[in-house]
Amino acid sequence: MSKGLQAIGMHKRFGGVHALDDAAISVEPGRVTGLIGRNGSGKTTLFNCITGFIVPDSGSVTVDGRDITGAGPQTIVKAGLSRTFQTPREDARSTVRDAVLCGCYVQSSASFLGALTGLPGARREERRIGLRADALLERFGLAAQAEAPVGTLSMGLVRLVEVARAIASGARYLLLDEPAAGLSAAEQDILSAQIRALASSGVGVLLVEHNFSLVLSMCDRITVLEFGKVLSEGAPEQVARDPGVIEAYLGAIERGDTGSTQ
Amino acid sequence: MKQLRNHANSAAALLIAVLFALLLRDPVWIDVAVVIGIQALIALSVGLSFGQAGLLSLAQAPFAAIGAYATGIISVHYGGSPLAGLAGAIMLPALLGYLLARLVIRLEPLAVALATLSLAAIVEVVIRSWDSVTGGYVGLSGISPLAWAASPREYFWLVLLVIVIVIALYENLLASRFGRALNTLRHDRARAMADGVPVVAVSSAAFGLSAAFAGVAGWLYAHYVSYVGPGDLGTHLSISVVLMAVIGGASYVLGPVVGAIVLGVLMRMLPAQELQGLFYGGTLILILLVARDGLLGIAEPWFARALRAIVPQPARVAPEDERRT
Amino acid sequence: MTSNQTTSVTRRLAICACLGLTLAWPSFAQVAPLKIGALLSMSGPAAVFGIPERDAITVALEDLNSQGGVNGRPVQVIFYDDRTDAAEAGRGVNQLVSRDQVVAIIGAGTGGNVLAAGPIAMRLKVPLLAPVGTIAATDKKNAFLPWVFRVAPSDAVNIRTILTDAAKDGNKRIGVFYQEDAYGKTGVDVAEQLAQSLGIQVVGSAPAPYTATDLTAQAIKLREANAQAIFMQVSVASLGAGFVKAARQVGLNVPIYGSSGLAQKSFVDGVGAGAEGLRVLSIGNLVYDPSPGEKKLSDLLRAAGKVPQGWGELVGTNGLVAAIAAAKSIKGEITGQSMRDAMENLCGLEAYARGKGCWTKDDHDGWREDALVFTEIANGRLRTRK
Amino acid sequence: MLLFTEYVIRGLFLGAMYGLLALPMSLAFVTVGTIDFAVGAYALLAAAIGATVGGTLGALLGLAGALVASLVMAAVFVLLKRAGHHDTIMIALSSFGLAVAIGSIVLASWGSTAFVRQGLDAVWTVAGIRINPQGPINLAVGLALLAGLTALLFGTGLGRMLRASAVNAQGAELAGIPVVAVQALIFAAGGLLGGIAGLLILYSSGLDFTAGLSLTLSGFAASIVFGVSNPARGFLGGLAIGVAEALSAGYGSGAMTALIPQFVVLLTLGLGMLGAGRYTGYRP
Repeated sequence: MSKGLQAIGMHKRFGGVHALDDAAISVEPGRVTGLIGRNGSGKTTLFNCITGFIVPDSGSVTVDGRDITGAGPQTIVKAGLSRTFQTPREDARSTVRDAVLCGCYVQSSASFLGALTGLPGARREERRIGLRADALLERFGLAAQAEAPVGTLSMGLVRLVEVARAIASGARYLLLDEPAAGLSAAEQDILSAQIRALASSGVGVLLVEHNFSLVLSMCDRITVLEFGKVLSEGAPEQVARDPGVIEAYLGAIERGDTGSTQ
Repeated sequence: MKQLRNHANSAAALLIAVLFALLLRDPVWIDVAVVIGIQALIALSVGLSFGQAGLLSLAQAPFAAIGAYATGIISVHYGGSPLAGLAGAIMLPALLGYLLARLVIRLEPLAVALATLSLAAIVEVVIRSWDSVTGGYVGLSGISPLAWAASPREYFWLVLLVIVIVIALYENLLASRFGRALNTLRHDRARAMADGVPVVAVSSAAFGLSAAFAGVAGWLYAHYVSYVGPGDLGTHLSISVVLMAVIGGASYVLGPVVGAIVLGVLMRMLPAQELQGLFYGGTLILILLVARDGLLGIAEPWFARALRAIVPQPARVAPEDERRT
Repeated sequence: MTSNQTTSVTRRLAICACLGLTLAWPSFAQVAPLKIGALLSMSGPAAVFGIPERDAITVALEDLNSQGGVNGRPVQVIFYDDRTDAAEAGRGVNQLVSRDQVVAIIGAGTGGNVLAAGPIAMRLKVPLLAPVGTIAATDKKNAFLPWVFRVAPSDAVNIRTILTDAAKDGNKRIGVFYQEDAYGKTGVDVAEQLAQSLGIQVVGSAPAPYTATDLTAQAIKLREANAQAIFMQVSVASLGAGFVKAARQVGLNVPIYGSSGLAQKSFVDGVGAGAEGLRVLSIGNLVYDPSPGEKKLSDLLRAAGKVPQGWGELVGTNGLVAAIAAAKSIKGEITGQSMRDAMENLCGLEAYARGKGCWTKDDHDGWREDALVFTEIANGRLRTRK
Repeated sequence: MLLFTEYVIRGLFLGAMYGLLALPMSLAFVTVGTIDFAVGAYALLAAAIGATVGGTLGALLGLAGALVASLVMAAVFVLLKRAGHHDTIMIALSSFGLAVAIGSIVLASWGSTAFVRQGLDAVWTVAGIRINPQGPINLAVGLALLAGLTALLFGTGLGRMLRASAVNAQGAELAGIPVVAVQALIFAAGGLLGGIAGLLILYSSGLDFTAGLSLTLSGFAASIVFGVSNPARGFLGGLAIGVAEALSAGYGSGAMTALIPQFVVLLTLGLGMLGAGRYTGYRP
């Protein structure tokens, strides 16, 4: 039970709104877990509570048995949890390689004064994370674009850069916030292949998605949120058959409320 | 090769400095150059805090004043050596800058600017009212000159040396994880947090460092002028150095230095007295209209081309699609 | 190619012509003008004084040159703007001496600037004629003291004169309103030092920055301190005028004394009708009731299209007249060193302003009480009190 | 207690001045997202002209002068936008250039003498406190302008356009709002508001050629201390700083007088955490 990322009994109120009401989710290493739900169902809030961008009112988050509830993002990243953003927040002018290097922040132990004075130790660290970034670029097929500004890349490649940047921290758990939003079908295929490859290398992936078919095709397990509560949880085919889910979620799709990007 | 690229700015600065130093003969221009050099150092501190970390500070001149007073007090009251003064001139502003940053860094940028402005006013009041230590309104006179840089020409060499060292440190920092973190958090703090950057600590450290740069400039000022008064390194200079950094190109390492030289020389060339401000303000608007990323922003493409022509590029494996054609 | 040749031919011709002129009138070289520097705050906050100083020096120079300059040798004044900035003042001394070769400098524009310029003047061996009241400018502690000569009454003299007058009228409880700078702070400090010996008491003091837009709080504070008279150590006209108005508004109806910094036309204009009887100590009374010397300067200024302001003009020309007098007294070569030496022996010097300048080896405060007059505001003018 | 009340009332009158200066600054911030550093210079120019000509005509000419100056700023703004500047700091810096230029023009044309005009001589005594009507007039003008501005911003179509362009310039452009023109209008309004403040200061206490920058900084501080989100907060900030200054001038001594308002600003910023959420992600 100690392996894995678990969030249990999560509560969060914004003013009078109960955004999370005893929500829970668990992510296992080497598996892709999907988190779905309608707009306002609380999935982004849960995501932000886990990654430390919001402090939950109550509940507990553990990574491989370590309690990280209420910790700041930097502690959580160090604990092995990395996230991406729904809308990419990359600096258009920075190069792809620099963006991935930025993700290596917690991988380096160079001190501020060491970096400032250019001590040999700091330079060694710098060389080491340089190699790490290059290896990641190679792995994600971004080596050719290493020196290109992020702003010149297609949306699909920007998503890949984001994933590479997130994993550069040495994360064992990767939390992706609607990574397929705005991608063409071909780009989605490349991305899901990379995510699957990551999972098979032992990384636990949490996918927040609107796109139900993508989640069904990619995920090993799925959690459905509704009004801040867990509506259903299980294997994709099991969830897809759940009458509550069909009523609340798939019904909504039939009504045209897909909201795949927003 | 890599090392040279990393330190291209300090190498260029060194080159320009040596050229300047060899060309300058007129004692008046040497004196002008010393003061421009000191202002360039403060402008560099703006480059670090504003250009890299996106924190607009209007307290850089007061940080320099703290540096100047630290060494002045050690020199005048205790007869201490300028080196002891240098330690004080670095530590005090750094500490104050760091603490202020810890307090206000969470605010939005304009509020940070206002907080620095308040700090500047507080520093000025303390300097004015602490008669027994700072000499109050009258100021501190009789600060000992540096024995090893007695003539203006020697002092000019010293200022150049300090600038080159500061630029080298600045580059070291930029090429490290902290430099990248600063650039990220200037662009988007949430992005930096997601990288695991302790945003408050890193920006505060950078702010403290930038204050220390300004403090060193103040140290140079105090030992050069041998007098420091409460009105000397004030808000006007704080604004001037921001202008210098922006005009030269705040995000470029050498931008603030270029801006300091351009504005400094401009101030000498413009007709003096009443209408000076008109020319100064007009020129400023003109430069802003013409040069978006500062003067270096204009020069960059041109410079990159020249550099490619001179320095052979490191062998690069052409990506597949290029090879095919 | 051709144009190059033309240039060089022209240049040669010009050189020949110059040589010819020099040979034809050998005296030409000898009457090269005597150069004096004027390092004034012509921009920045102290421009209030620097610009009248510059204007007066310019018109007085013409006048003095027409009277034969220094024993027939014309005097040239080279202006340098110190921008009310200490580093700039130091640089100004440097430039005036090493590039323009001046033998004396009128300046710098403020007390702080004198302190910054002093060491450089000492190193370059050129005397400063300081048109400032700041006490510290001629402090015995200053290593550069031998090179600084004050051409205005010092603040200590001003303040003592005012407080003595107040005490004479039986006002024992004095409130001080002062501006936040060296000039203002000196007012409180000196008043407190002198209080005992004059039998008065400083019951309250209220400072304000130059740019204060409302001074009623300061006036209330001094009213609550039960001051019997107010002494304003202020040189910023709008600040002085603002305080007087505020005092009348909050019911602080006691005699008000203004320091010599306020003897300016813009203060008198600004303070308006509520200020009848307000007493202002003044260096001369250039604007409203000039002495014969002041009248002459005032006429010169008006002829040049300038409106006399009343403070800077007098101290500025004191400096010019003193420099010329020192140069006249030198027998041999005129250098910064010989100028300095000559100044220490100048006494009984009369300029356009009232009072006689006198320096000795031990005392570099040239002008004293006899340069000052007490004035009262009456009908929007400063009336000299008899 | 009466004394305390008296100081507070004085502080409110003084604060009205800062609040007046804060109005154009927060207007520019709310709608363009930048700071117009030349506001103090508009005030100075209006006061200089008003003092020279005098009377109603002087006031009108002063306002016209300030308006011309702010039209220059509007033109510079349009040119900057055309040149592709979107960084608001650049716009702020060019307005600083204009402020320096205006200060210099005033110094060259009017010299270094102070501008002071005799206002109203009457004194009202209200509950033992003597008040010159100029103070209440300043406060009333400030409140009236504030009410007008608020009505304009939140009650009219133009106001909606203004706010929309500030929140999302691209979106507003797509919705057919001439964003740049609308924002240029804001800079011009800054001249009018700054000019009114300058004229009131001329009749209250007077000012000289150095005043431009310090007036701007006062307005800047006032507009930001409670958050720059709308003009009402800016005006309130001005009142707060005015009261803090009056109380510290009355009860403090020497250095304390100058320090207290600064500490008030720092504390408000440090504790108030205004706009904190926006820049620390969503983390409180």
